[in-house]
Amino acid sequence: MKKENLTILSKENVAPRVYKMILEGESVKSMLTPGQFVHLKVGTLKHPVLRRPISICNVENNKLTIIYRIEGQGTALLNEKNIGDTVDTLGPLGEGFPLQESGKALLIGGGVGIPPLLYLAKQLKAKGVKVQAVLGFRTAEDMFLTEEFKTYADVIVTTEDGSFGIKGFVTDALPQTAPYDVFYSCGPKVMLRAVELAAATAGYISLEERMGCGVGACLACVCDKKEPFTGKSYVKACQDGPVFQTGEVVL
Amino acid sequence: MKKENLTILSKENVAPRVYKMILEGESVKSMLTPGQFVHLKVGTLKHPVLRRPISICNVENNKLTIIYRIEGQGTALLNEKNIGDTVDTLGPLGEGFPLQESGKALLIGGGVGIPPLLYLAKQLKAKGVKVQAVLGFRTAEDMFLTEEFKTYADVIVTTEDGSFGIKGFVTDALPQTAPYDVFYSCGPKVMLRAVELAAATAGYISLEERMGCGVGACLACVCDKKEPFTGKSYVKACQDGPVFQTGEVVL
Amino acid sequence: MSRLNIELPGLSMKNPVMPASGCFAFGQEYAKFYDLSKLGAIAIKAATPETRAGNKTPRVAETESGMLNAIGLQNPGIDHIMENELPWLEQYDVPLVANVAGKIKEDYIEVAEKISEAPNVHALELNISCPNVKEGGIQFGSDPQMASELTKEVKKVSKVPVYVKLSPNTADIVSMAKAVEAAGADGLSMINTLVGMKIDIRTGKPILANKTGGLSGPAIKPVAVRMIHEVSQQVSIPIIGMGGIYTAEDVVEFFMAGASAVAVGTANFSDPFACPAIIDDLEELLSEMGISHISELTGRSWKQWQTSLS
Amino acid sequence: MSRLNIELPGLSMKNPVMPASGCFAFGQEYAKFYDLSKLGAIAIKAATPETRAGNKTPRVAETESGMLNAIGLQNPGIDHIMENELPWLEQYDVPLVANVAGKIKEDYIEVAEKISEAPNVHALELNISCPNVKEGGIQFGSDPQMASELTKEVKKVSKVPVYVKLSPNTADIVSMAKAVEAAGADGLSMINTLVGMKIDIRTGKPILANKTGGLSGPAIKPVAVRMIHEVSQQVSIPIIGMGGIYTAEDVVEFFMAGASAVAVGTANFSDPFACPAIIDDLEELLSEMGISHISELTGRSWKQWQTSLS
Ligand SMILES: Cc1cc2nc3c(=O)[nH]c(=O)nc-3n(C[C@H](O)[C@H](O)[C@H](O)COP(=O)(O)OP(=O)(O)OC[C@H]3O[C@@H](n4cnc5c(N)ncnc54)[C@H](O)[C@@H]3O)c2cc1C
Ligand SMILES: Cc1cc2nc3c(=O)[nH]c(=O)nc-3n(C[C@H](O)[C@H](O)[C@H](O)COP(=O)(O)OP(=O)(O)OC[C@H]3O[C@@H](n4cnc5c(N)ncnc54)[C@H](O)[C@@H]3O)c2cc1C
Ligand SMILES: Cc1cc2nc3c(=O)[nH]c(=O)nc-3n(C[C@H](O)[C@H](O)[C@H](O)COP(=O)(O)O)c2cc1C
Ligand SMILES: Cc1cc2nc3c(=O)[nH]c(=O)nc-3n(C[C@H](O)[C@H](O)[C@H](O)COP(=O)(O)O)c2cc1C
Ligand code: FES
Ligand code: FES
Repeated sequence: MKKENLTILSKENVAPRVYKMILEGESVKSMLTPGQFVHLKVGTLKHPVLRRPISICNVENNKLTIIYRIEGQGTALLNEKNIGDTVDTLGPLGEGFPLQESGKALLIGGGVGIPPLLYLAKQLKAKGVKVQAVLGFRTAEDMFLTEEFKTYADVIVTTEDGSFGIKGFVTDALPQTAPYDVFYSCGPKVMLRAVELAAATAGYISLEERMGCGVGACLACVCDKKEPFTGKSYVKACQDGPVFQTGEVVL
Repeated sequence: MKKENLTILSKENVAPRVYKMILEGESVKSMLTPGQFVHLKVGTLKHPVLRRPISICNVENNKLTIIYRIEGQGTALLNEKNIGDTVDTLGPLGEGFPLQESGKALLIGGGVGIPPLLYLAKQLKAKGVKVQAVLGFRTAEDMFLTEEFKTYADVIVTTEDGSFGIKGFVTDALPQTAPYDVFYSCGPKVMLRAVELAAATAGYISLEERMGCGVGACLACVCDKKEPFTGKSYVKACQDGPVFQTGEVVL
Repeated sequence: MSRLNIELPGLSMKNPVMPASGCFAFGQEYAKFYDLSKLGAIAIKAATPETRAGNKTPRVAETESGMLNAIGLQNPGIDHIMENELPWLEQYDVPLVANVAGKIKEDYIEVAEKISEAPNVHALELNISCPNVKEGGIQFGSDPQMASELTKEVKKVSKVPVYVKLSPNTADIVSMAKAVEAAGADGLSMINTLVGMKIDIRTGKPILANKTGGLSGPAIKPVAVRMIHEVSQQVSIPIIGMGGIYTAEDVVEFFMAGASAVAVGTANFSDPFACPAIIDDLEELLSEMGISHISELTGRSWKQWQTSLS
Repeated sequence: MSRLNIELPGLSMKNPVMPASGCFAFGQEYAKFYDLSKLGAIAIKAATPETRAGNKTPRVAETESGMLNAIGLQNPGIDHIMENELPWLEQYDVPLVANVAGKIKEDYIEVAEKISEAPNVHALELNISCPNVKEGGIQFGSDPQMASELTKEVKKVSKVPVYVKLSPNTADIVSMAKAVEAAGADGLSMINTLVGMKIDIRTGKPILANKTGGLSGPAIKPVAVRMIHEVSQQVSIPIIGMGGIYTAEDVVEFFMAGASAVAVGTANFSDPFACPAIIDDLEELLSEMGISHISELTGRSWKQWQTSLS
């Protein structure tokens, strides 16, 4: 957990409003666990006031890859930066995905929930785990990272309009993925709920909560734990998460 | 008076914290009068909220030169822009310097009050007026535009610490400038007051008032007219000025 | 533009967007940029009985996402305004909202009576919330009883509907709103500026000559939205919403909070075309949202709706 | 750091900078970034008698140069705090300011009595201004009479000096300040957050589950500076100033307005090193300004000074 001005090495438009950026710096070397995130400060000192959480998509030595979609002011300001500029980066933050040691893992990602699963796929494959990935997009045009995933995983793509791969949502692809020993999922809450219901096994999900501090101090990002309580009745997405076991928190 | 996104053609550091920028666009063709200014919007739509007034330093066809010193957030944001970026520019605004038609004009500028006098010197010289310029800086290091002035004027430099030219303030150079038929001055208020007192003739001064709208609507920039009233008891620096005749407004 | 036209007491507006009082003078400056007939209405600069010179300069200071102003109700006085400014505005097809200010009750009554006679003044806006003049009406704006009495008196003499402009510098804006509604106000304008100060650390003194000033701009938008949300649920007269509006999205937010029209102030300074740009964008935004008329959005954040958005 | 050390009732501080209550939890998270002994003090998260779960999420929303929060006083309750959080903080050489909240008078008394016994709690901060809980003390914060009674009761049981944290959501902050001073308050903390709201126009609903939230950050700084400027001229107890402090320059501005110490809230979120960075910069800034001790700056904007700045 360090704060460093990382230098932008490259920036590439990979889909409408979606960009891939490679950043370089010492602190990247400590970004070891997939599912963790970085918290980025853009704009001027006092504006906008909050950092923006973005998942670690890949790490190679001191180079960090992130993929972001322009949603509002923060991501737009990030995207105004050019190669050679720096980005004030706090990270790695949170608890990432626990790694399965063997067998088969199913990775299920939707939209900008997909990036953290790439780093996960890479590490799982390195451990000898068989990886299958279901990647959901709205339409064929929106697709990104699918090629990169093929290095580590058997890839199934779904598109809502059927313009590529299976027509429908990620859950529509699940029937043809079984059996698997664990699943890992990241995407919008409504997708996670559907995945948790449809999945054949227990697994891990990564939540997108609105954050303040990103380090556990402001209590902005709490999630209720499901009964029975195992101690505290709430967890913080930024510190205890963003990855949780299925059944751990109320979605 | 137009609003246009001018394109940055060049940016050059001409003294500590002082930059010269050349901007290009159609509306520049209407920037005909020295002493007028442009009102620049930097940052994001809502932040910072106010435009920044900057003098027209030179115009050639559709190319505008400005010279700015980094003072605070606005000028810092302007300076973050690079060649090829655009600057939201409103102008030309205000009433500029009335041009003397013959004889000798004395131009007296201090610090970032100097830029508008360059465009003035150029136009006066074109009319056949003899131009002498007194340019005041804190120290030799801070000097800028002195070479450009030499094309149009006989130049005297003053520095507060005597590291170049005459030691002291611009007023310390005035004794060796007489006789002249009119003077034109731009710089901090305290300098303008001293100049008005020391000058041998009537002349024109350009004021730096804090502005809101820059177009005459908000009444932020009013100056009191000196008695006897010649109608309204106040004038607006952005619309009736920034140039006033000596004796017209209370400094 | 059938999605945008609205009817408020006294005001038949082509669209719900007007420049806010004090941010548009009497229109002459912005008429150089665009045709003022494009606007839903114009809230003109505050008028007082006598010519007012206003405060000393500096009168504005920038703050983070906002600005402080202490103009001090500078205006040429009601008679000059009636003779010069209002007739000039008659060339445009746009109703005026006349902002009325004063020191004492009689001032308001005098200005209200006179200015409401002008053919293009379709409504009054009682400014009981100017924070920048010791006797600028703020005393009326912080006491529901006084505000109520003033409203009654002005209603007696005004030939046009009366909107009361509320101050956000209060613990209980709802009581104030209810008091002036009970006194006969036809509508509310909210919010005026929050009182603030900025100190120049090089001199150790407040930047504004008046020391304090009114904070406007995006910084205060959350306060405005909250107050309109609270008040609109407690009164049945319409609210003209303002405070940091810069975009069509902001207009929609104010409507959802409970506004029935909006005023744009500080945004005019960063973009002289702010009002016409917002009007054009609003038409488009409503079409994207599938909203057939903007009035459907009023109070959407607290009303129960048959059809939900998205 | 002899320029920076200050003495306030109960608080011997190495420097005048403390993290603001609710923005630093109980220190554990920021202890991972730097040594907490560097801080002048720490204002810990509000404590209530019972465990509080707080509000539903979303609890924060960003606004222009500010943020809204509606955490809802989530805290593990006084007993847990006394047993776990405070002892952990004893390893640091830093006095604590314990923020005390409750629903009814008895809650405040219970918490104040217990927490003021803790060896490292050197002062209490009575939170009568939390806007995010219906019964979070805001009723005390808007009525000088109630605030005064509460202050008296708490003073009776507290073993350490009591600061009262004032709400900016009022027309008359001076009356409130005078009332609690007369009731025996040893100091004031100001300001808490302004009540605001942000609506998501895609859903038509307020973003915060609690609907309204407290506005903090640079957006509110002008309001804080103005209120401290007003109050400091009318009371003789010291003021801990807060509201949008991000830099050493901001600290100087608050001192000039009338503060004797400051708290940093929202800035911690954009930079976890905000407090130590401000402390280092402040030392340097004062040296540049030729100020031999920061206390010389308190009230400089309204006091007459022998020697003027610059
Ligand atoms: C742990 C985590 C990892 C994420 N990883 C990625 C990623 O790899 N790529 C990517 O494109 N996006 C990712 N997101 C979502 C991303 O943080 C938001 O899209 C981004 O914050 C939007 O900021 P903005 O200023 O563009 O939008 P605005 O709408 O202007 O933001 C306003 C505020 O809302 C917050 N906010 C808005 N949308 C979200 C959201 N979906 N989740 C959390 N906060 C939000 C912002 O952080 C900001 O505080 C992640 C979110 C979380 C919590
Ligand atoms: C008619 C006119 C012409 C000018 N021409 C030039 C020029 O050619 N080159 C140049 O370097 N500077 C010029 N200035 C001064 C320039 O406008 C300020 O330096 C600049 O606005 C500072 O902005 P900032 O955000 O960097 O500083 P900040 O201090 O952060 O600005 C805060 C606010 O104060 C205002 N402000 C601060 N200083 C001044 C000032 N001296 N005059 C007016 N407003 C001020 C800003 O516009 C802004 O609204 C001119 C000013 C005027 C009025
Ligand atoms: C420079 C300036 C002058 C103003 N003058 C007046 C005025 O004369 N009468 C009035 O009722 N409000 C006045 N206001 C307040 C605005 O009408 C408006 O209520 C406030 O600025 C909030 O809107 P905004 O954030 O869009 O600017 C003034 C505001 C500014 C910035
Ligand atoms: C997330 C958050 C939680 C807060 N919790 C508390 C609290 O528990 N008790 C309290 O007195 N103030 C609380 N506050 C208010 C701050 O202490 C401070 O008064 C306010 O945020 C203004 O300072 P700032 O602009 O520097 O943040 C909280 C503020 C924030 C942003
Ligand atoms: S974001 Fe602050 S506790 Fe999680
Ligand atoms: S700056 Fe608005 S009137 Fe001059």
